Amino acid sequence: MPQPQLNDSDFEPIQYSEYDAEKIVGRSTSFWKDAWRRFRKNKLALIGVVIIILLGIMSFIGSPISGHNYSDNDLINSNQSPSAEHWFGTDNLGRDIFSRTWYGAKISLFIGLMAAFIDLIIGVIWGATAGFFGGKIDEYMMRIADILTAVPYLLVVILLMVIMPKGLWTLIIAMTITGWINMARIVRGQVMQLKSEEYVIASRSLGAKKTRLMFRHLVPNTLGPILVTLTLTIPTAIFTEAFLSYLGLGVPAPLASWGTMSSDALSFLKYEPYQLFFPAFFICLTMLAFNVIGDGMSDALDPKER
Amino acid sequence: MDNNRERLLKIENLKKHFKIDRNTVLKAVDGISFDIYKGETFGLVGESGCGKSTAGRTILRLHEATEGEVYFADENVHTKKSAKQLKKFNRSMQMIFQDPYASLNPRMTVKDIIAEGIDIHGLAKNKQDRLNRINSLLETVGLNRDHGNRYPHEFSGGQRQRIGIARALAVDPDFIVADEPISALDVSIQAQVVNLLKRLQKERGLTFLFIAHDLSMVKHISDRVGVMYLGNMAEIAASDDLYAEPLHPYTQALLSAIPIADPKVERSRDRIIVEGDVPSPVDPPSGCRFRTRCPFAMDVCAKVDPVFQKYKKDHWVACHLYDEDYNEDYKVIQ
Amino acid sequence: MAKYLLKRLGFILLSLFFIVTITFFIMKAAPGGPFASERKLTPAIEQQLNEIYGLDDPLYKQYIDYVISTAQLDFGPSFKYVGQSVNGIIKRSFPYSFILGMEAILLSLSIGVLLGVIAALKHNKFSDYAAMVIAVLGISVPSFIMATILQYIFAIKLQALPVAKFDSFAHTLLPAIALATTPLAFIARLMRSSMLDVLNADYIKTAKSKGLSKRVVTYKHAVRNAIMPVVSYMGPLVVGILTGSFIIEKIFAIPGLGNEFVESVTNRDYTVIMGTTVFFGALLLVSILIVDIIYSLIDPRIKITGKGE
Amino acid sequence: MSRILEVNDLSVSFQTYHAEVQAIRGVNFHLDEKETLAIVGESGSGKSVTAQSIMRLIEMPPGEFVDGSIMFAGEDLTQKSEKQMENIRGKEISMIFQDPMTSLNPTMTVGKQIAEALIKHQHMSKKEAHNQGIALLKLVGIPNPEARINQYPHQYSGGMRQRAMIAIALSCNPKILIADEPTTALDVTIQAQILDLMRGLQEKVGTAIILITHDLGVVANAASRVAVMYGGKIVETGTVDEIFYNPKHPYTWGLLGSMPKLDGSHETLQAIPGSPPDLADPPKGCPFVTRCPHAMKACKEHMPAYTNLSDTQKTACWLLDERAPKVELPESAIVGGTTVHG
Repeated sequence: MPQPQLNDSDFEPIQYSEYDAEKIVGRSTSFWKDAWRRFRKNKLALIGVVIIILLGIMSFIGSPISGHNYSDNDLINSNQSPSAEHWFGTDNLGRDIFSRTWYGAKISLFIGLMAAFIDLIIGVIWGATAGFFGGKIDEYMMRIADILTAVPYLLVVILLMVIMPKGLWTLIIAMTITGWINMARIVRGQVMQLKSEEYVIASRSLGAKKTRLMFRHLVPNTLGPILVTLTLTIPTAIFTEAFLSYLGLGVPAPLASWGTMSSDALSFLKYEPYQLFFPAFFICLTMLAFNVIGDGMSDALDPKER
Repeated sequence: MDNNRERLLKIENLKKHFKIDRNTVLKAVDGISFDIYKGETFGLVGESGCGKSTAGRTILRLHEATEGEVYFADENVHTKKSAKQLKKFNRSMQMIFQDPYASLNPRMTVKDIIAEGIDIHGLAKNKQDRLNRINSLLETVGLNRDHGNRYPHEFSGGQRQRIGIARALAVDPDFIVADEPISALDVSIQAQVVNLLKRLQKERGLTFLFIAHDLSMVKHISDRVGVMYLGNMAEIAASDDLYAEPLHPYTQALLSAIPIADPKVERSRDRIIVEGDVPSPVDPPSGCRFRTRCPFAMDVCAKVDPVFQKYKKDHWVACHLYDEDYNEDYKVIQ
Repeated sequence: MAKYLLKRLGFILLSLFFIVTITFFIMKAAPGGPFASERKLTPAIEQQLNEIYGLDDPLYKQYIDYVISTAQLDFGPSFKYVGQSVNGIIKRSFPYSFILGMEAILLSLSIGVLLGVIAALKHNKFSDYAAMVIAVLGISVPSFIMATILQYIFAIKLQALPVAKFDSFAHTLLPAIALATTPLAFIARLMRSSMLDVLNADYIKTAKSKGLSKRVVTYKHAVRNAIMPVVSYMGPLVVGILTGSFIIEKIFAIPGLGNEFVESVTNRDYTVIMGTTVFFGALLLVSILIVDIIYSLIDPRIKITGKGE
Repeated sequence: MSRILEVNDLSVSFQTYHAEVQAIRGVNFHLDEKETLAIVGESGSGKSVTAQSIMRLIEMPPGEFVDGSIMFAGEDLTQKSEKQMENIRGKEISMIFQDPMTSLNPTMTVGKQIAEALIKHQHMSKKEAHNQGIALLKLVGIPNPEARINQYPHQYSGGMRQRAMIAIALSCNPKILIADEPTTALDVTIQAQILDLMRGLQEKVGTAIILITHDLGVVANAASRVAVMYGGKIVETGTVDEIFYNPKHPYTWGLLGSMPKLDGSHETLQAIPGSPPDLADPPKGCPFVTRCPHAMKACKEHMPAYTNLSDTQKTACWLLDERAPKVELPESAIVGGTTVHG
């Protein structure tokens, strides 16, 4: 190593204040700010967000700008390929597919969001209660959940759709009746784990009440996994709706969803594939968007590098 | 140590058993008794799984005791109490934790973490008072007020540990359980934290229960030391006395096992190396817990639990070797 | 071991009892009542139903009778098809579903694990991204859309494979692929993240520091440990394949149990709905038990006696 | 004594999400036959990276050899292909890790894990490897090795697992054993057993050991030479006696001063203030400058060169420059004069 040229003044001692040794450089960032910064760096997830926002906007303005009503029959112009008049073509009753697609978007997104929201409410309450109190309460609550999951989810939904009057809310209720269990399990697991974290014990040793433990410590720290689960519940709900509609158990006419549209288009697959293409494409696109958002969120909220 | 010292805590035959499943009970702490005097540091040492942390938490009533009593200033901690009385205990007895990364809520600012006790007990008159208290606590532990608005992940391990200390100090406690507060830290940082604890003790007249597995640090900081093995107390003595004249074979082995940062001493030392591993606390050996690894084990050790008895002033031991009924009659079986 | 199995069996029976109870009362609550003649029944069937379920009996008696006959593995006659018993329908249609399901399970497991391993080994390289794009697409394309796409491309446009029915191995290809897509994608992601975890584990460093080749380290040490989460996913996988078969069998006109179930739902053939539900429930519970046993065989740390040495 | 390993100017960096972390920056040391070299430093000082670089266990990318060489048996290990390294790992150089709980494969019997190296390097048959495995387990003091060899790691205690790891590492009589914090995760009594075992085996087998640790007690117990690392650099190196009784670097003083004395004094410990440097943005000069009580202007800007204090002791500190103020060894850092029981 070459020796640098130094003069005597370089050997004067320097003094550091205590402050220097404790100095922290950089701006202070909260966990959420940090997570948001990581999320923003994930281009795919951002594209997912943009897609969902566009779909949301189109579900409101799509039908009006097409100049057609989603339910108007026009038998003379049935089964038309996409054209300047009918951007996505028409179906076997001559209804404008463009207009129907965006109406379907509204229904499908509503079902997806609503089902996920109800799952969230029930799941968090159930899971947090079981995890927080533990012991016998936990055992019974989780046993109930175990038994409910012994019947496959779709089977339960189908059974319920059989006996309940058809309708949008029926569908949502059927989907949420066992749909919350997954969320409950995740929340319970988180709460159980957090309960024995040292910072929770510290709070207990300071004499914190249960409500404080719950809302200051447990809830903020489970929010991440809850959000991720929530984003991944939405595509499941959208899929379930489409699946049921495809089986003829979905929303009743004249309501249109992407699922019913795909189901209707099936008989014309050989000659009019575009009729299936549009609803199927948007189902896939929506599920894709929610999935990449979910992935992006779980990466952003779990800073363990992948 | 003077004679008119005042007893702050009295722990009597404390037991904490955890039920693992229907047929298995883990006897983490199995009947320990000792006193802690006002203003002293009582060190509690032992290897992992010996129950020292469980003992600390049970004393604070973070676990319900299976059996036994804890008296704090002559009041029983473990009898049923009103919420108000419990709150009073929470204010006078605090805890410092082992893992500087797990002991601070990552979603809260340092300010709110430190103020948690102030908020719970309503100690601040107003917002300004709360802030003043936080700032003075930050300064007490060698941090500055700008740090209050930051989040725990921005701090180093040693800094985090000091934040944890500030949190405990916020309620102005008399007694602090320090549960392995330095074992996760680097050597140079350990000294920072130990010095801080000693300074605080002097300034505020605190009493510490200092739990650790590092005997050299425990000796440095403690006035008296208790050695635990498999849920039992093997020996209690004034710290210098314990190091000068360890009585229990386990204490001897433990002391002899610590490597000393002095090569000449290391070269000339004769070690007692105990064979084998610590048995499971689920199924501990009969009689003396240490007999399966003890070089002086006698027949009686398997049959009779040794009594924890006074050997001389401030020096207690649970070992048949110091039992006049036995040590002459039974020959060493090894 | 025996004690453990007995305990698990007990839980299975308890769960089945709940399933039977729940389905019974759900069907009871169906509009018009399950056993009231919603459609025109032949007098013979009506007679038979009355005999078996005692439809004139009070509800609790009907329920007890149903539980007893179910316990004797008798699901009664079909509402819709004269002279056919639910047991007969299950016996006839289940083999189709079984073969299809097995094919789909094998397909999703083998390709899913392979994709996951490749992605993890080529972490953050092209193959990783390619495998994960396939996986995300696989999760985003619902099975019924996949089925239709496959039908359209391979059967209608290319005419390479039969469009429907179940007559030969070639017939099973498209439905099996459609059925396997989503679980395959899921397994690939699961395997990838588990593999990445394992590759960072200390014992992989130990294996490398012994001088073992990359191939040996990967296959003998990493994959075996990384596959654990995939094994525990087997339970949900069976469910996915099972319920996926409802729609896939319908699209491909395969006379399997899933198709029968959907038919029975559209026909409101209550006894068949109830019978198949209980059968599916039993199937699922037993497969989960088998998965747990397999798990304990692969992972020496899990002793299914529930106790250590 | 002949030199078997020589590390010259080794620099290793990691590309992370945020920045390039310069984990080690120009590390120089050597290892002689049959000696034990301890590398001491706190977490993040680069000691583990150094160890894993020698074994070439660092994933590249994100890791990268920026500069330097690792000479072993006349050849540079940084230039070896992965295939060539396979024939060195386990056979010529082997390694044991900090946490015995996680460093054995949980789904493979201990016997099979020992046999792997024997089959690969000694070309033994499965049967021979099995028998040799029993002999090795006996050698490292595991009771009842015939039964133990067919057990899985979870059936072993922590101390036994570390013994099994040592058996694996020594199975092919390597020239160098790298022990990365081998006793940190163990209890004191078990730690003493393992140190004792390693010393005994070293005499028997004649392996040179690189002992990575942060515990000066372990160093005093086991090492013949010491290299003190700080901020990715070796700041001082010498024989164990030179480092403990004649340390010249303020960081070494700080380390020694942070240790409680066993002579009964309850004096305040001499803590090192502040925290270690951020290696994503390392200081230009001496890495210790921000925490050094004797820091000078030169320290900020220029990394000091090594001053040879003896044939064996080298220290990189500006205080050793003749123009610098004379600083005495602080009292807190004086080792010795203690009476110890045991």
